[in-house]
Amino acid sequence: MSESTLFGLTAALLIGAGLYGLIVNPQPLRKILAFNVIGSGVFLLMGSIARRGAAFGFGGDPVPQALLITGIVVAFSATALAVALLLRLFDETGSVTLASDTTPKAGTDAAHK
Amino acid sequence: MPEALLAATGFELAMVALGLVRVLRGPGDADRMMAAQLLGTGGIAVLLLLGAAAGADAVIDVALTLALLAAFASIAFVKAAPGAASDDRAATDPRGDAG
Amino acid sequence: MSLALNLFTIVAVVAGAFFFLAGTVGLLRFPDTFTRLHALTKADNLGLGLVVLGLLPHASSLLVALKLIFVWLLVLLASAAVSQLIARAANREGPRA
Amino acid sequence: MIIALNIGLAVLILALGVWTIVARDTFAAVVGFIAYGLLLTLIWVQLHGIDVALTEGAIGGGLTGALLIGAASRLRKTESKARAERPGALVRGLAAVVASAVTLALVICVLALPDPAPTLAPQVAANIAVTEVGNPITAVLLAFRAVDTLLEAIVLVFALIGVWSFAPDRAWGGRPGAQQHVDPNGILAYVARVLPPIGIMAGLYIFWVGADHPGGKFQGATILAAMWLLTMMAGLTDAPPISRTWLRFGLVVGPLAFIAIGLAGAVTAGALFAYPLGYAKPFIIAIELALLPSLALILALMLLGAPQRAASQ
Repeated sequence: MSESTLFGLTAALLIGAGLYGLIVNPQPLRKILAFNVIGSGVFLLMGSIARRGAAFGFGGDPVPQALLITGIVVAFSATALAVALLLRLFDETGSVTLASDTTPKAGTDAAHK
Repeated sequence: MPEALLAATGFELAMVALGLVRVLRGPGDADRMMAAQLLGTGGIAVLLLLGAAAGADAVIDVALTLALLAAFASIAFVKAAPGAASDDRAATDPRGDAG
Repeated sequence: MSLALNLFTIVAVVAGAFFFLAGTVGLLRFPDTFTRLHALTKADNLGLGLVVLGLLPHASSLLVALKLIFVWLLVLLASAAVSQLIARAANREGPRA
Repeated sequence: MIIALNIGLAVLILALGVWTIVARDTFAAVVGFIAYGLLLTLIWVQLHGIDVALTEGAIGGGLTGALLIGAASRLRKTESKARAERPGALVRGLAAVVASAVTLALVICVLALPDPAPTLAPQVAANIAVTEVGNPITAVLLAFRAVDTLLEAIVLVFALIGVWSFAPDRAWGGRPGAQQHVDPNGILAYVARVLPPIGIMAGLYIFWVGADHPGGKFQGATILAAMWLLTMMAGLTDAPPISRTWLRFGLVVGPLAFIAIGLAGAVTAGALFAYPLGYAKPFIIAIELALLPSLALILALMLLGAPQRAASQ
């Protein structure tokens, strides 16, 4: 098995694990972590596909590799934004629960939270 | 020669994997952070060996980056740990100077 | 000459691997936070130092060799500082078994 | 031998990924995620993406780790309450089914990938000489797909504005992060004095070699940002109030220079984001030089978060 297939399959499993965590973990910070696991799985899948495109002395297709670099930086900025939102929610309410979203009134609240 | 280096890489990687058990077991935050620090150093060793086995000099730059940022997460941990604000007193405290 | 250098590399890398083993065993088996920290920082940096030493003869240029040494010095600085800071944090938290 | 090594890496990263999801303690999960970033860096090296490995090592292990550790420590009190909200067995079972289905679909896709794989490598190899840079990734980022890179820089600026917008009214325009009280003769202050000069040199080096070897502005800027943050965490410098003009200028100088050179291409080279023949490399370096301080400022300020103190404090 080539390393691109091996890590491609690894990526598929990581995406699955991250998706499960995103749905099941009630804490927002854990959801952010799970989302990062999904994200890195997607990156890894793209990287393994890039590796298959190795040619002309390049170790992999440089176009997806370059896009991966921008992707990793943007993923960090999205994580920072989510964490900032979460910390503000904590400062404001003293809790970070998402549970109140199930009641109708708080549900409308959630839209601008 | 590359085969021997790859064998050493595999061994280091196994050590890194064993060190992970400490991340899982804890029990304190400091223990987990410590294990992450060991992983950082072990990871740098793995990188250097991999780079030497493959003859890729650019891998050393990756190791350099990791070495520069190795302390970063740990310092963030120390600053964020409860009671971190009392750090300036800890230095004059005889207990704090013991190290 | 090349054989002697290869032998040197293997000896140094294996010695480095031994110190990594020692550090890992210490991290896993020592009874409390501070002893674990001790095992980790001593063995670990010696381990990386020996690996770097072993790889030096195979560096393709002087710059690469200097970078290898530089990586080790950076890790030494970082882990010396961090281990002290972690020990202080553990001191506040109280050592755990 | 190398296959066994790769399988070991795959098994380890899967174990860490699962640990990040299932760990009881959030802090433990975050430390697991830092180790996960380290392994991912090793895997990128194995996939021959040294540029990607550099980025992942700098951002995934360093900055994201510090960000999440800070957040996990602050939110620790909320944990036991949130744990009680764990969904029931039905939801968990459904989630497992959905996640397994997605994984299965992806596995089938991975195994069914076309052979030989489609690749843009020939086009890059054919045209890289025109750009005069030696690193194909840099050629893609700043010549062939320059619009993507520009939009990414703009996304980063917007994300920072988003982070800032979470500031309470009284702190608007003020300093982000808490004030640091650190012993000026302590070990942390010592590291923060010794490491940054070395780190700035290394960051500029990584930035500079990016034209011909793995490296570049993103990786260099991350290291520079980390060094600046280090001096702040050690209390040697304070975070600047976000209303400062120099700061705002520094944030946008990179994207603005990028747009200006891109528009100039319409006049001098006949197309947006095209470079006049023979002058590609100077323009590429000019854009990278302008982006470097912007990216470093943005990354550092994003990690610091929303302003918390009024500017006068």
